Amino acid sequence: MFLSGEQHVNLHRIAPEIHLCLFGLIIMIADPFVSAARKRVLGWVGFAGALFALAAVYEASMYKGFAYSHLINNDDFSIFLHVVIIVAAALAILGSLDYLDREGIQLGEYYALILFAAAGMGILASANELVTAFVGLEMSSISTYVLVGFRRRALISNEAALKYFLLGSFATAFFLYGVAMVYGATGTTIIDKIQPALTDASSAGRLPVLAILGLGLMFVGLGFKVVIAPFQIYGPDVYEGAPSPVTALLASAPKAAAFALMLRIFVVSFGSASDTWFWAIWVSAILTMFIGNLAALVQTNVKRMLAYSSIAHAGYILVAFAAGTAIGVAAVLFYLAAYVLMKVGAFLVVTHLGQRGERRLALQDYAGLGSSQPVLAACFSLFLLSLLGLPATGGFLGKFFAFQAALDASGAHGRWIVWLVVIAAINSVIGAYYYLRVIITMYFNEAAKDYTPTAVAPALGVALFIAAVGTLYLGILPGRILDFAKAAADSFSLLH
Amino acid sequence: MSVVPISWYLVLSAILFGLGVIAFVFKRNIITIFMSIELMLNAINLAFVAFARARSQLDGLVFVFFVIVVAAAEAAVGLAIVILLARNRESLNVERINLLKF
Amino acid sequence: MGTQPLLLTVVTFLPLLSVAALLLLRSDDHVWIRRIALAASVAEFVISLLLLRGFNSGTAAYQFQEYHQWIGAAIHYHLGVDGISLFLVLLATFLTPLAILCSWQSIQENVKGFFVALLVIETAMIGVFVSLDLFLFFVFWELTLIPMYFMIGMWGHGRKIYAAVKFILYTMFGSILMLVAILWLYGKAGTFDLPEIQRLLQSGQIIFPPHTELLLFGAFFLAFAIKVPLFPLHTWLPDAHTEAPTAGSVILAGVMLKLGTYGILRFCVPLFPDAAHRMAPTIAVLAIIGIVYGALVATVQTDLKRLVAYTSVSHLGFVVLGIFAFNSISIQGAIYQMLNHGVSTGALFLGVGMLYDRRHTFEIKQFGGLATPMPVLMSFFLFIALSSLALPPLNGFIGEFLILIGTFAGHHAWAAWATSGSVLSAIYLLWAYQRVALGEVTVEKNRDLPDANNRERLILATVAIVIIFMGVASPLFTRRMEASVNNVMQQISPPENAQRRAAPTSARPAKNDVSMNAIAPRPLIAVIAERRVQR
Amino acid sequence: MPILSHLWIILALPLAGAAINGLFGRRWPQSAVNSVAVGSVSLAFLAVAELVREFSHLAQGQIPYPGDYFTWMIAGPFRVDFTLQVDQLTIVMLLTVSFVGMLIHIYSTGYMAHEGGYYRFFSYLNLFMFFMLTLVMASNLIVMFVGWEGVGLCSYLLIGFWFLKKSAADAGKKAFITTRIGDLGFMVGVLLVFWKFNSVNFGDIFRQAGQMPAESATHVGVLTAICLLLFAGAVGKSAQLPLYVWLPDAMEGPTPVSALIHAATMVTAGVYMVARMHPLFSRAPIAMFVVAVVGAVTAFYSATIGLVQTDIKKVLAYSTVSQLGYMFLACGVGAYAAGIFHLMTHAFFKGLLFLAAGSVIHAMGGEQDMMKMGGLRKKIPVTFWTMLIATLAIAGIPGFAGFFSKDEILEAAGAGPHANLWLWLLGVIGAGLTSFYMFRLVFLTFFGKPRFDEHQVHVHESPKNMTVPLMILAFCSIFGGWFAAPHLVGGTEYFENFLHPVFSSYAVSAVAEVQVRVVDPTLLPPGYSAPSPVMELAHALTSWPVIVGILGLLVAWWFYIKKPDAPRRLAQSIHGLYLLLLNKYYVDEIYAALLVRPLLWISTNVLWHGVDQGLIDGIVDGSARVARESGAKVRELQSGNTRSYAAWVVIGAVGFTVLLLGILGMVVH
Amino acid sequence: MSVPFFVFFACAVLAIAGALLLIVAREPIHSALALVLVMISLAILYLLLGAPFIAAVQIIVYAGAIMVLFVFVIMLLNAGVEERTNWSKIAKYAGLPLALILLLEIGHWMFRAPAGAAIANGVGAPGSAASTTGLSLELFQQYLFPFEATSILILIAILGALVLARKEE
Repeated sequence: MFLSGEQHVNLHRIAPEIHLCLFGLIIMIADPFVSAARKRVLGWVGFAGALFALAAVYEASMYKGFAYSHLINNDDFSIFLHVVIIVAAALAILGSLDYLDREGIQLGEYYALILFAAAGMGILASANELVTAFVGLEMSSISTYVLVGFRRRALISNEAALKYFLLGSFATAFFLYGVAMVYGATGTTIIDKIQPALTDASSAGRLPVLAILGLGLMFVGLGFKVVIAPFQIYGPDVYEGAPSPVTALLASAPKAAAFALMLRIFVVSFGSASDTWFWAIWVSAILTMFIGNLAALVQTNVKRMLAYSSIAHAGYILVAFAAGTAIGVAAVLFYLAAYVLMKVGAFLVVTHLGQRGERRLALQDYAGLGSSQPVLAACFSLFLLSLLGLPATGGFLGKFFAFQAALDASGAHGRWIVWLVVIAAINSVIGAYYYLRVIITMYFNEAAKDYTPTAVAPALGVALFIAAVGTLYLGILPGRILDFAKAAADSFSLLH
Repeated sequence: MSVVPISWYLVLSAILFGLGVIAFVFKRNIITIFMSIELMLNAINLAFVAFARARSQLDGLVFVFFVIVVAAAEAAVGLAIVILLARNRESLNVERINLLKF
Repeated sequence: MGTQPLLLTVVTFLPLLSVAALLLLRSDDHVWIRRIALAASVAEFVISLLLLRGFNSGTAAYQFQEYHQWIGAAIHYHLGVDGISLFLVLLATFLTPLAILCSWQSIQENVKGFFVALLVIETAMIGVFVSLDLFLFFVFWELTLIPMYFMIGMWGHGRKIYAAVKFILYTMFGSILMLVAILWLYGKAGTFDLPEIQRLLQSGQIIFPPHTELLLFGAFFLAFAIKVPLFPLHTWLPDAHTEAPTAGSVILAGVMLKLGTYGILRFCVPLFPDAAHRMAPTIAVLAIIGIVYGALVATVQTDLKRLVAYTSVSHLGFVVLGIFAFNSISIQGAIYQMLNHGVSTGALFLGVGMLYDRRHTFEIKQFGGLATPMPVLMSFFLFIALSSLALPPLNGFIGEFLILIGTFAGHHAWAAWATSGSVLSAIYLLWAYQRVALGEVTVEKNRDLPDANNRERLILATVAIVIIFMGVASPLFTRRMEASVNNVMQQISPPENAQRRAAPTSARPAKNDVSMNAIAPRPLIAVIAERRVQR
Repeated sequence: MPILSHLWIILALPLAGAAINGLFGRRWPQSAVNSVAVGSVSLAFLAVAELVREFSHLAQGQIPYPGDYFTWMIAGPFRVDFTLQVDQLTIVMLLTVSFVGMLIHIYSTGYMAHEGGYYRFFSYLNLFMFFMLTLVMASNLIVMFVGWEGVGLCSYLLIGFWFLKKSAADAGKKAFITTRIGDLGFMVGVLLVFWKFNSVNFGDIFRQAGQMPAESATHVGVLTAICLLLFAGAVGKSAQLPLYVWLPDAMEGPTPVSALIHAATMVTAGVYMVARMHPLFSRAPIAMFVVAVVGAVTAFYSATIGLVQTDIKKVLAYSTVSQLGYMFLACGVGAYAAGIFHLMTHAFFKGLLFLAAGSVIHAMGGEQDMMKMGGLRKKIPVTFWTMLIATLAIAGIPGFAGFFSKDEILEAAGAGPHANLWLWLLGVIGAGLTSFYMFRLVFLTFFGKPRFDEHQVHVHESPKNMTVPLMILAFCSIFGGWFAAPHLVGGTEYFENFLHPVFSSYAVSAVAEVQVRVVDPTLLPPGYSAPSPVMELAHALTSWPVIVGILGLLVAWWFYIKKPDAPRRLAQSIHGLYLLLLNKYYVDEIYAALLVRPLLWISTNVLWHGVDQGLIDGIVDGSARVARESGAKVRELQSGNTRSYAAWVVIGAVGFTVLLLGILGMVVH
Repeated sequence: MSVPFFVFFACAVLAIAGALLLIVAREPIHSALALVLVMISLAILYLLLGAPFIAAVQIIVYAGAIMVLFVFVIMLLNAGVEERTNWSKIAKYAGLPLALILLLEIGHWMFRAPAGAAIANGVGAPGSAASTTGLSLELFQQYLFPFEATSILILIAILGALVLARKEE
């Protein structure tokens, strides 16, 4: 190859994406040559791809800096999120292997799409330019549209795909128009150049209205992707309709990626407007938490309940987001890490218990799990308690740092953010009820007679194990990850 | 020769975008709803071009290019989804597609 | 000073360790599960006694301290005990073996899970008492909930699930706000380390505006008041206590309620003295209402266990009153009363549990005349009841009396009202005893119930001995508390506040000043603060 | 000085007895139990006797002689040591208690011979001795309170000894709770004492009180408060108005218990306490007056009830209440010594009366209704004679113990420094009534025709171990009062004299002076004129009780021997009054209606169901319901209709853009 | 009135008319044709804005490829007359009015955009920059990365279409 050193470095800096796409391509190429019975192998290839990508993340971390004429910013921030995203993807793949067999849709494309989606999210996380980000967004979105509709025979799967697709592209259009406006107002779409451009364009310290309008429209698009009120509206349907492992992926990785872009745009580009967008976040956070928790309270379908719960968690993340400080960013990142682990874990448990055709999703189907499958039940309880925010789990520290960051910013935003925290706290108590309800059903209720539990498949078992250990690790020894998150956050503050 | 002010183009793009949104909310047929998204994208393109022109930059035009590509990709997948749906159901009325709710 | 390094860590985590051991056993190997659990808890108790040996009663400083970085620079693994927490730790380690013994037979399904839960609770409780880092404290605090939740929900009876959920949601609601307050405090102090924060407060490096302080105090106090429970936040208690299995009730009443009062004494009052003083009258009134109210409601219960549960509301009212009288005597009394209540009420629940093992009901109507078939059990029951109704020279009397003496120094009316509790306690306990034990045997199947077997006799005798011992040898305990309590008294009024508050002293008649300064200067301050609020 | 330097021995003996019998007696034969119980008490009595000997050698300076043991409570400035003390008052009490106690233990071995739970009975009885002795030897209020509560406990246990009888169990509970109500006052009193004097030791308290000026009716201060509160405790313990109601019911207990606890010792604890605290009382005239009034009224009131009771033990119970009233009257008028004197004599003759009554009941095979007795004079002579002696004593017939003590009380009431004609009158009438109902008892029981079926009931004299104690007590009932005999003829009152150091040491000058005047010519201050007027006054007064006493005797004779149907006719003629008395003024019913039932009703319906379950849980569960319902509302948003979703997105878009622009505007301007 | 103005107005009117037609038309096919109309008129406007390449792409890719795809699908599914169900109250009473408000809001601020008056003020004259070479240079140097990404994107699209639309075997 005849590449200049600079191009070499560029390649290093996008190494994770390269590996993901590479393995995606490998799968597609190999697909025709693998007999239908052995498609499962492709799954392992996909998993390998994820592992390689993780290694590549390490490689990329050796070459921090901008790539491709400033369009990509390979900083600690993007590295942190790459790890999160790729881990989520890997776990999803592990969870899918047996699921696809069970549903009789064991296809190579599935894994390829997951890898491509991951690549898109990676771009989203490291993009330093809005249109690049848009492309990455579309990469992840389009592949997830397909994944959601992957159970082609299932009506709800089709429906979920349709809804996700229509509303998704609708929201993306808003985002794009927002980009256009920002471009119009500042003449650039390079994220870390917008900030100075804003202040130039602003006459007498007044921010250009058009840019703020653009911010609002971008908020629509991004809010849709991270599923916060009032754009959460599609979430539960899609999460319920999608194949469970896809839901696991959907609820974790894209959210993380979208939050990453959101952070870059809001904190880096529009940092000077923070006391403006603070209110948008504030309102949205409160709506999100209440809608998520209250609606989850009355669900009888565990999958859908978890969907609502993930909405609620987006709300908690927004609490940290509202701080808009470096600590806030770090808190968001840590929360995302913890959240991804516990959420993927929870949905993978649902995946296993769903049985063929995802029949057994109702709460009472979980009765007696504590006695019939103690280990699985214990894992699920762990994830639920972590989602609930019980100490010694990642979920608790996530909330803890989120609240801390918010209160820390009370200097800037006064008592409003304090009230935000209090509301979040009360919400997490409301949330406790429905998580505990699942635990009650698992442990305190008698199992149905006609149902014999199937053993947990090794792959899924590994995934659950990783998720569980990770959750505990983040809960008890969060030091490393926390430092990592802080470093990532600082890579923002270095910018301005 | 005098030229049309850019703001007019912008207003036009705004109108088209708005109409696209209205169309999205108003239409029932999945395909036409999808079309209204295309309409919105076109409006956005117009805005990009106009801004590019105003700043005499080329970036805006490049963005248009990307947007078109994305639109194409979406079209492919979207129509695939529509076909898939049409296979399993008889109606294309989006309001009739509501198994998932609450 | 505590010399033994790691002693506290061992004491705290030994039960957890034994949990690991239990998990290794086959879950149907009930015998060995029980034996190991018992052995572990007894060993735990013995080891915890080492604390007494190394404890230096002369100093108020925390002893046996352990201090390690944990999360970042702010959060530390910081353990230590002082005169306040020392005996509470012992209380926990003392009651757990009894709880295990009492569930020897009565727990038959999922034995493993039960003892695991029990031991996890022990670790969590001890952790709460010994942790000197607010974060660590909160972790342990929340950790107590889940195992207890399982205990009530899985091995309880009646409306167990309702009780369990009520218990956990009630408590969480309080504690989550406390978490917010802790974080806020951190924002101000920059550390979660309790001694450090106290130092900053003492030196006036942190000063809260009154409004803020009140909010913080409220957030902390709400959490603790729910745990105590203080009227009107007590309604989770009767359900939880009644539906829980015997061991659960013993631990709940014996130790868990003390988490609340301990928290008040350790955090609420020293950290936010002014707010504490401002709220003292209100809280004291609530406490007194609790004393009377709990007693009256207990009197008319038809369910024996629920009756005992309500007595806790009454007794803990005394403790809270004692703390908020801000008087070294009453506070020592309060601590002592915590221990007494732990022993006596725990023992009452043990007795009730033994009845339940025989008849599987708590309905008083189902009993009656039991003294005939089971004289020994009933005699112990009466004895414990007597200690619970504060009959000298049993332990209950000392606690209550110290509280009353101390309270009276500053607030005659409070003490007088509280005293009525002693009459009421006589009423409900003796009436209950009569309905259960005396008279002819009313229910046929009670006629040939077996009397206490050796295991039960062992349990009851142990408790009885402790009751008498604490009744006659209270100085062994109070002497060790003295320094720490005085330290708290110091913290309750930082110098500048003291001046500010002490200003209107002259308003009071000289005689009282003399007498009360002779006892302790604090109540005076409390009174002044009280005045200030009133106008 | 073995005992004096080891006071604890006196307490340890009965305690050991109680422990041994309680723990092991269950499996032992009665003889073993007897030897342990009686042995321990007898040893205790011997110890006391020895103590008295050693005590007599003490110089006044060494009195009260302390016995400090261990620190019992210490918290900050508050400290209580377990300390005992001995002074003259203690000696008197010790002797009385241990002596009567011993006799009753012996008696019980016979009386309870055929009862189940034999060991339990004696273990309780020994325990009672322990607490009672603690009470009288205590040298601070808290230790005294230990004894105080302890005897209450034992009384509870012993009244309810036959716990299979609901009435017995009820009576026990009633006794404990009623006295506890009084103790509420006592407790607060103690709190007040500590608050005022910073100590609970008698020594410190009295020393400080000694410095204080006496309060007057116009200037009521903390002392009065303290005294009234403490007296509340006494009212409960010693069954005075209005808390006397438990004592009559307490007769459910075995008769020896009634004799020991509810006649001779425990119920007199209140009197002892008041006497013990005299330095405070004598400085609180209002309190003194209250004590006197309560005492006098009770004395009269319960005497009236006693008139018509037919249960032999009930009569004695009311008479006990009445006699206790006299003792308080004595204390109330400052004649503490007289009060204690009466306490002692009363212990003798009332103990005797109960034991004798027990013997009668024993003889009648458990019958307690006097209307079903009669003509027992011949059948159980020992019981008859001893009981007659006791009756004469209580009726205050000259020469018997009761005469001297009661005489002194009324003398003080009539002529003492706090003399009050009305109180004196009540006392005198009460004396008359006493003698009437006591002789009524005797006549109904021992004279006239047997009113029972002689073939059913085989009346038989009690065994030796019951009759001997009767005789000993009878002896005491006669000569137990003769210390005071010389005084009547102007000589020294030895009893008074013996106690004088106790009551004079902290006395307010005035009081002391007066005591001197009535009491002891040898102590007269120089220049004091001949005592003759005082003597005449005294004689004039003393004659009255005697007269009414004899009057009562005659009336009783007239009613129950001469015209046996007179009572019935009288009862019919004044039916209302008769019923009122027969039903004890319906006091129990009134209490039940005014206090007990309302309290229970409120607790159940208002507090429990109302506040607890209705209000608080209503709020709790209600908030949960609200959350669930709003959840049901919120989920409606997810209608499943994509167009609605789109609408939501649009709403969001407009809403947030408008919000942002609005804020932007505000931020700038 | 000069030519550019006339052209602008003509195209603007056509575009808006097309958009409205898209909305009102009940036959999907009509809507499709209306959309084509919009696109063509926009293409002309691009020319007017001096972006001939974009105009060409607009015609070829958009009108030519994408819309054909639409028409094809419409034909394939022979989607009949659209039934105007009105089950979504919120769309009717909140969605549509607010959409209109959004239109006005955006329009208002777009009109007042600082860059808006540019050309009137003479700046932003069409330079050689607009030439296709310049564009391609931009695309393949400055924006190389997204360009490559789009290739993956298209791959994804093909893949997805394949997976979803493939007949069940």
